[in-house]
Amino acid sequence: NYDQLIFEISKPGRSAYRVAKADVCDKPIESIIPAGLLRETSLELPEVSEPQLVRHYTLLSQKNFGVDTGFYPLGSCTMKYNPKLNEDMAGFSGFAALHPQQKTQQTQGALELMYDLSAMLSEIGGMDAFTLQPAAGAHGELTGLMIMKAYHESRGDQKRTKIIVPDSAHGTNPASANVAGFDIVEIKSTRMGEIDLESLKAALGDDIAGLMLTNPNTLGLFDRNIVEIARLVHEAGGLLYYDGANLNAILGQTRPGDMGFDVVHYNLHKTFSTPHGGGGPGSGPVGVKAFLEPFLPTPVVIKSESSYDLSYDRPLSIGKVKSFYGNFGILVRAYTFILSMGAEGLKRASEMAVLNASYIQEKLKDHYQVFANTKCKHEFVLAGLKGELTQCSTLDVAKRLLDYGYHPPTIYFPLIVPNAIMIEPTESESLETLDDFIDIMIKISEEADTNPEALKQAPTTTPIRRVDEIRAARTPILKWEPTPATSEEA
Amino acid sequence: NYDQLIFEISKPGRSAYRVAKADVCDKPIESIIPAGLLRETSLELPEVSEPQLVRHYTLLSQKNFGVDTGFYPLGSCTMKYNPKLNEDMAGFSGFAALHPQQKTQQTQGALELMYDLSAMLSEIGGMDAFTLQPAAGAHGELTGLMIMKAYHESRGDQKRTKIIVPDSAHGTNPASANVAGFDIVEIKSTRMGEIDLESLKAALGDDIAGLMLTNPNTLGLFDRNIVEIARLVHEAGGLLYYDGANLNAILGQTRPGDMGFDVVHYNLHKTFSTPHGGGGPGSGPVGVKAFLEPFLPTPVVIKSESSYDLSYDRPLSIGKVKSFYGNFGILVRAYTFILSMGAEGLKRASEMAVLNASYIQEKLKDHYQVFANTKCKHEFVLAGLKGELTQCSTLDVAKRLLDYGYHPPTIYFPLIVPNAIMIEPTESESLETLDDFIDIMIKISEEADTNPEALKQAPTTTPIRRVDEIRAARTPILKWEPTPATSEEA
Amino acid sequence: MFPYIPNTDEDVARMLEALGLDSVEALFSDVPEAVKLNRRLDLCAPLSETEVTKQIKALADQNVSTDSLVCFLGAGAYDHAVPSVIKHLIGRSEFNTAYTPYQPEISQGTLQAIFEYQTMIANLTGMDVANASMYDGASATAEAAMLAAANQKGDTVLIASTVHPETIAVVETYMRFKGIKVVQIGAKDGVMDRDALTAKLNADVVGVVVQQPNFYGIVEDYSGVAEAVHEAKALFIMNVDPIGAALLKTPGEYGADLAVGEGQPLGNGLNYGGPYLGFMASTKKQMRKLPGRIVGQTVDLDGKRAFTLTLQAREQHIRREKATSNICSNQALNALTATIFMSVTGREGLYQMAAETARRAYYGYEKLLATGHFKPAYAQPFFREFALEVNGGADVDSINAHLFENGILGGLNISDDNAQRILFCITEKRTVEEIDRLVEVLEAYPW
Amino acid sequence: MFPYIPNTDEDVARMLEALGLDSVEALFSDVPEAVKLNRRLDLCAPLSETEVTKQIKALADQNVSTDSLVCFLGAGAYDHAVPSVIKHLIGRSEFNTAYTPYQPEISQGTLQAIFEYQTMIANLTGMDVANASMYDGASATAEAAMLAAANQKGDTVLIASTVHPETIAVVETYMRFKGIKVVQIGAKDGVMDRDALTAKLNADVVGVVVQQPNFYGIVEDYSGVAEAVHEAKALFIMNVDPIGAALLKTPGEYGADLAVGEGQPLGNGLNYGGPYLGFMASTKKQMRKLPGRIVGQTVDLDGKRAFTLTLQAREQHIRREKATSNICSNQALNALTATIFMSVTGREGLYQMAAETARRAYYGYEKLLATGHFKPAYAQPFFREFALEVNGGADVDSINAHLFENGILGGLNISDDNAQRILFCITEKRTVEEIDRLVEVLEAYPW
Repeated sequence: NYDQLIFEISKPGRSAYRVAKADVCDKPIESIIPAGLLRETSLELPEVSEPQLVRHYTLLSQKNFGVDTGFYPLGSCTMKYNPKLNEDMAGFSGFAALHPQQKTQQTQGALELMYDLSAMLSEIGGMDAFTLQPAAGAHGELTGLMIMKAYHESRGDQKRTKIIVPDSAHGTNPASANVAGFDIVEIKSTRMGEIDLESLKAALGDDIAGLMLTNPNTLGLFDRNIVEIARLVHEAGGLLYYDGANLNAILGQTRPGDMGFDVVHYNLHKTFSTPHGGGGPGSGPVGVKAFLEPFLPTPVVIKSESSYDLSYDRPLSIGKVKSFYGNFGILVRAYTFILSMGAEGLKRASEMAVLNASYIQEKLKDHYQVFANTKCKHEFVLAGLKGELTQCSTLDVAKRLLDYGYHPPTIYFPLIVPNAIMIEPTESESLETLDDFIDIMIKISEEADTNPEALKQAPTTTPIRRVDEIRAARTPILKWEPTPATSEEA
Repeated sequence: NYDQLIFEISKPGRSAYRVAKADVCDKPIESIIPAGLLRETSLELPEVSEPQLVRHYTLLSQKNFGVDTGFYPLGSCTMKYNPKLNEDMAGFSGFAALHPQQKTQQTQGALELMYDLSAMLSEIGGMDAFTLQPAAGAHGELTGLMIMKAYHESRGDQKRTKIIVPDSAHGTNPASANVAGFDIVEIKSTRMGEIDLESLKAALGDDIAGLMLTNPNTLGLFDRNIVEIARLVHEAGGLLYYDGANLNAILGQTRPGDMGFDVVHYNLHKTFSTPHGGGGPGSGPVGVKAFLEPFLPTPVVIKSESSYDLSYDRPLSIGKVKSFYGNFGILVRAYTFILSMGAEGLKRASEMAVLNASYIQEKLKDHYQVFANTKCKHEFVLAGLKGELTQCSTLDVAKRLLDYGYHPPTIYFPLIVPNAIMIEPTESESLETLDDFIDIMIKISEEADTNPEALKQAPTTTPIRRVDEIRAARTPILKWEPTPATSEEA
Repeated sequence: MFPYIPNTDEDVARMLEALGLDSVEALFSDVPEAVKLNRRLDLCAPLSETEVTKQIKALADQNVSTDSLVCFLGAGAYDHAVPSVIKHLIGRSEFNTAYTPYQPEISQGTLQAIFEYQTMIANLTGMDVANASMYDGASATAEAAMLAAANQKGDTVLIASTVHPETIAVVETYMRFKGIKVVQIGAKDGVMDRDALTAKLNADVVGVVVQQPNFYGIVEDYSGVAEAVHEAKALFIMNVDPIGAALLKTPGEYGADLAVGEGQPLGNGLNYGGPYLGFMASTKKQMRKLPGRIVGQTVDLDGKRAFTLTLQAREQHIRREKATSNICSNQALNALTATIFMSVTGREGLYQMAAETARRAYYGYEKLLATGHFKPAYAQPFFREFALEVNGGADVDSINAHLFENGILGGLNISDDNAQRILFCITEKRTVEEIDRLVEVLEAYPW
Repeated sequence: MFPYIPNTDEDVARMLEALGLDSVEALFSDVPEAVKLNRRLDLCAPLSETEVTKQIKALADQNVSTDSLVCFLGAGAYDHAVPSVIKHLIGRSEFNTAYTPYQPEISQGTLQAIFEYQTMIANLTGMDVANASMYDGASATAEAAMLAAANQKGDTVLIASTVHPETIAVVETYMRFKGIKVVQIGAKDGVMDRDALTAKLNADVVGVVVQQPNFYGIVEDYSGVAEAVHEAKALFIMNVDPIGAALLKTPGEYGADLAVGEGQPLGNGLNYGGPYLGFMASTKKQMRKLPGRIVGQTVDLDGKRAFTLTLQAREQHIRREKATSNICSNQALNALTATIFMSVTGREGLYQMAAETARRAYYGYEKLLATGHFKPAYAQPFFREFALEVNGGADVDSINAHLFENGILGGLNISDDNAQRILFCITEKRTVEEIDRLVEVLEAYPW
């Protein structure tokens, strides 16, 4: 079990890299850049050879769990399979070596891809236009909320300073609204995680800029009142924002645009299969109805008869939320996925994602606490272990799953469900895997009664055991420092 | 610990691949190819989806040990680091997508690379010409021996039907000589693994086609009588064949050609850093002195003033030993390595390979049986555990190393050393790794006395424990068969 | 069948049976009829790999990338060497198919790599701590300004006009919606006008943003700025180039409170603008105000060293609307790329890369001036980029078109009504032959 | 410092000290002065990655590969689809930086994959068992002939003249040095002349080698051959194409003793001729005579299923000069590639690939004939390749040059003094548009 930091295998004089020195301009650096502008402190970076380095990061990687190594039913994160073809397409040098400041005459293929992808995303969501600039879901939320704010302001409607967010929402929703300069009005959900219509009515008014909603919601349930909700919000002069984190449930079945949403974001790294990369890069395109198009970030890809171009001349635009055009490499991957799946494949993906979740829910509902016993979509939420007096927690269940080789579900979210266990299998998993996971989940629920220590001590088969989180936060060690002993040696 | 075969995760109707059907020619296959020529038995291949497949082979890979995951001191195999740059260069589509039947006007870059590589290999070995066609070391041996035979035959010297091979030689040497149609004369080595000159003299005669030699020999010792040996063999009308398996010891220090060898093969996958691939592909170029050049396999890359070409018009050639031009992709990797290292780097590589081996030998010589206590080159051989009465074997030492995270050395070879442990660290390893390995080797030698069961039960930390080799050979199961139960289910 | 979906028809039938449903459609019976799509999405039919590859390769081939041009273009994205090991290591699927390391027991790979990243970024910038990455350099700068606005008194952010225009634009967007004013500090001879800074620094200012080297490639002297900014109770925010940081006086040495920057040059490909990564480092004092993920060292139950996400009380999933930022997914794989890059180059390699970049840029600069067709736009020291003014007023677009025809990607056109100017970029990847050829081709332009 | 060598000067000093030596040179004091090189090797100085990449890319770019041409060339190497997952999986360094799996405890990955490979090859060819791979199809054929020569009485191998010329050449080389005669069996209308076979089959014959589809792409009918060969106490050796094997009557069905072939089409790139892999499968009877590595299933100490190299008594490192073959390293990574390929396509995918290949080849064949410029060289069923004779005698090299100018890689020139003939190859990768364009460009040739 490898346990060294790259700094700890460093030794002065080693190097994994050779920089060719040109035999021109032998001037000392000080004659090019005045000495007073140069770095004085030493540069503490590791000194290792390439074989050491490759072994180090290879062994580090082996301490990680990924979709390619096992089932990863992390609710709300859509850990579906990441097709290798996506990587190959993004790796074409025509994309990977393209400089963002090149003239558009030299980047027609990239622009066409972005234009086409926008159109596809519009069709999938029932929207009219897309920006591909946001780098992640939360970034998309922020962009969408800015668009909503800019829209109201453009109409002289300055008093709409609040956004309604249900208490079941993803944490990014209220945070994004805050960053976009809104105040947040939190409304209660029903027991099923649906919007409480009375609470909504009470909250609506001429200070409301809009409502943020995830549908299916964070309990995995489709909010059947969506048409009424849209009507109420629109009547009150507000806009509807669709958090696309759960889009994988509805591809080809229903569309946010048709439900009445004015602004949506997608997570390409969830629904459209781009790899999560250990936490990013993602991509969070934002789609809008036609009346909001003037507010999209600049530039916008436009098509003329014979070519594509980038339009910066958009007086109502919110401006830029990121350099250049977005996480382009991720866009190529998502585009590849859509071509590979086609209309039929996307629909099938949602069907199988929902079927897989429904199947697990059905098989586990007698073994765990059920919060809302109803039809689920692509994910569902259990309310922890049965038996009020159990010594074990949802956290223990999660940790015990590690011993059985599974990544745990999302836990303690949504907040409205006590001891929540949020399971999202995606369409990528086989029935055999689902059945095995179900068996293990049932086994763990039994262990909780018969052998609670097995849960409380779990995991024991992983590279490390449970960590001391409190110590980490109380006395933060956020970077490696050479120990005095090491210093002396060096 | 994953333990399924790809066939066992197969289910009818699954597929990881889509073949596009053209909407022309809807004819049934029987109308294109008569039914009598078509396959009748069903094609038993797995049926899996891509996510399952990727997870399967990813998890399988994790049951393997490679140079990138740890120290691999497998004597005689030169398990040095395989630079990633080599892979990138071989991956250029100008090489990877080049068809071997293309006209040479379309393949000038590939031909230039082969021409240059041959010249570099000649310079490194002190030879005059190279063929890059052989696919591996043993294939190179075979090719070289055929060249020797063809040479003698071309001179009407039909009676030279024997090859002298020392008893310390790699097993491929006598085997290759046999396949090339020679009889083998085995001669004894001295205690140091060197050629016994008297035995050699006794064996030499007008029936001897040549001598095969590895220098440094399989004990890792440089045969100091090499000049005399060469003189004796040549005087007797024989040729000298150099087995390049141990070339990594002498780069830039001495050259087979200068020692008097007439034919050599190199293992590009050893000395020149191309990955071993779990057992191949390798590459075994063969170099010859000028008088043997006419016998090289066809085609030969030739250079005219303005271009490169392939010459097939070589009446004395032995013919072809492989389709086309060799393992071209491996040649690109070796070429990359030579450019990256340069003359200085290759010399340094040998120096460090020898220094590393010498250092380990020095540190272990008091803890294990020493066979020939003398200066070693890039590898050395121990003669098993000390203590004549030890309950543990060399095999036990090797297996115990697995528990400590090391790939064992080559064991029980060379045959002339009892309980041989043949250690080759290569230049890729850090002093820290060597020191740790030395500590573990010493610890194991102590455990052999204090806790022999630890060795005899080893390994216990690996995905499987020791296997029943006898059962494997007695009742061979060489392919997967569906169990009756599985059949019924299907 | 779809290659990415394992369920067979038989599997589906079995699962539906377990659910007591008779069709897949029944799974969606809770979707109100009014919003059901009830038609096929108007997208292509499923394509085979061969078809997808042909179609997308055709698009890629329509671009003329730096793979087939000799690149002298920078201005926010830089053609430095990308060591070969990077692709091989970040391609390991244990890294790239994992998500945010919520479960430390099975995520030590990602967590330790981030910890190494944080250390390297802190050391590179001369700051105390760093976070686990931001979306890109521009949004990292905006987040730094947001941090200043949230914690310092006032409603104004000052930003030097010598900062990259894209960065200014992003800062302006973020500030606009948060109700913070953005005021630019003008420039004199290509560098921030110190008098303008002094004039604008007042109690309303929460932060001052500068860039090093600046948009024109100039290495500015920021001595004394931190003191002035701190006197105004504002934060000094430096956006720095990470390759330049190996060579140039660091944010830490200048007394900055926050160091941010675009991490692309640290081994990330050009990728037509992304994915890149933003980095952010700070003094210890600002540590608990940093946005985004942070990894800390701790121990596990057995006392073994371990790494984990920490200080999460700052983050959106705990604090919701009270979070200091809304960032959730960041650019983890790009941060891993940067980590591996800095491990490959190491101390000496990164310094050499920076120094060689400066030397080659200087070589090109002198050669270009020697043609007589250019004069320096500014008389200032530079690192990798330099702005030249075209003598005689030839059109930069036309010059660049001429270069393009000769396989050269020219510099950015930064002309205005007064002069034709071009911003050339030369990294350590440009050989002397390539630089000489640039000059030669320029000589051949019909001046 | 060299990036691939970790020893620092200080390390070297410490190690030399431990050895009691005062210089690195002293390590080589046992090399006689007479053979010391004593000069620098005349090779380049060490180059940086950037330099190496530029230099080698320049060579790669001098080639015009099938990446930029539409390929209708086959004749021993085939442009079938290579599924994208292959590169990603064989790139995993636990696979590609391992060597021969001598230590089964830490090599189950390679061993199990080979076991899967053996199973797939046996199933594909309809044989009982397969080995772990040979160098390529040609040398595998030669090894099969060697096996026959070693175990059957006689001194002659018969080989059909419709076998690939490269394969015949390799077989001839191997046989020549072993003192075995190679006699070709002539052809009639593109297929093996049965009368010639009958005439040449006698007691001296140890084996008969044929190919399916043959060099001209023709699917030959080998019914009854096995019986005749066995009557002569010789072995029937079939060299078969592995894609074709999914569709065509198998060696097993024809009663062959040994099935060999070139595995390149199973997911291996063209690579200018290598690395590819040879496969070899046999009846149970020949099992213990097979050359090369073989993996078998067994159990470990705990009774757990495990895989290991087995039947090693046949091999050179045990048997030395008595071994049945000298093969040691084989083409393991290419065999892994083939294994993954067959797992990706699976039963149905491989059949569809073969069937679609045949359909598209047939489509192209008919279209080409319809131009009026060609006639069939042979009236025989074919699978993927077909030989056409040029009407009016236009020169095939000149036709191919015309195609090349239009971005098309034409078929192999197999003309002789009697006729101009071209061997076209069409795989499932060729689209209808590409085939139509081939025809269109050919129409434009100045006939």
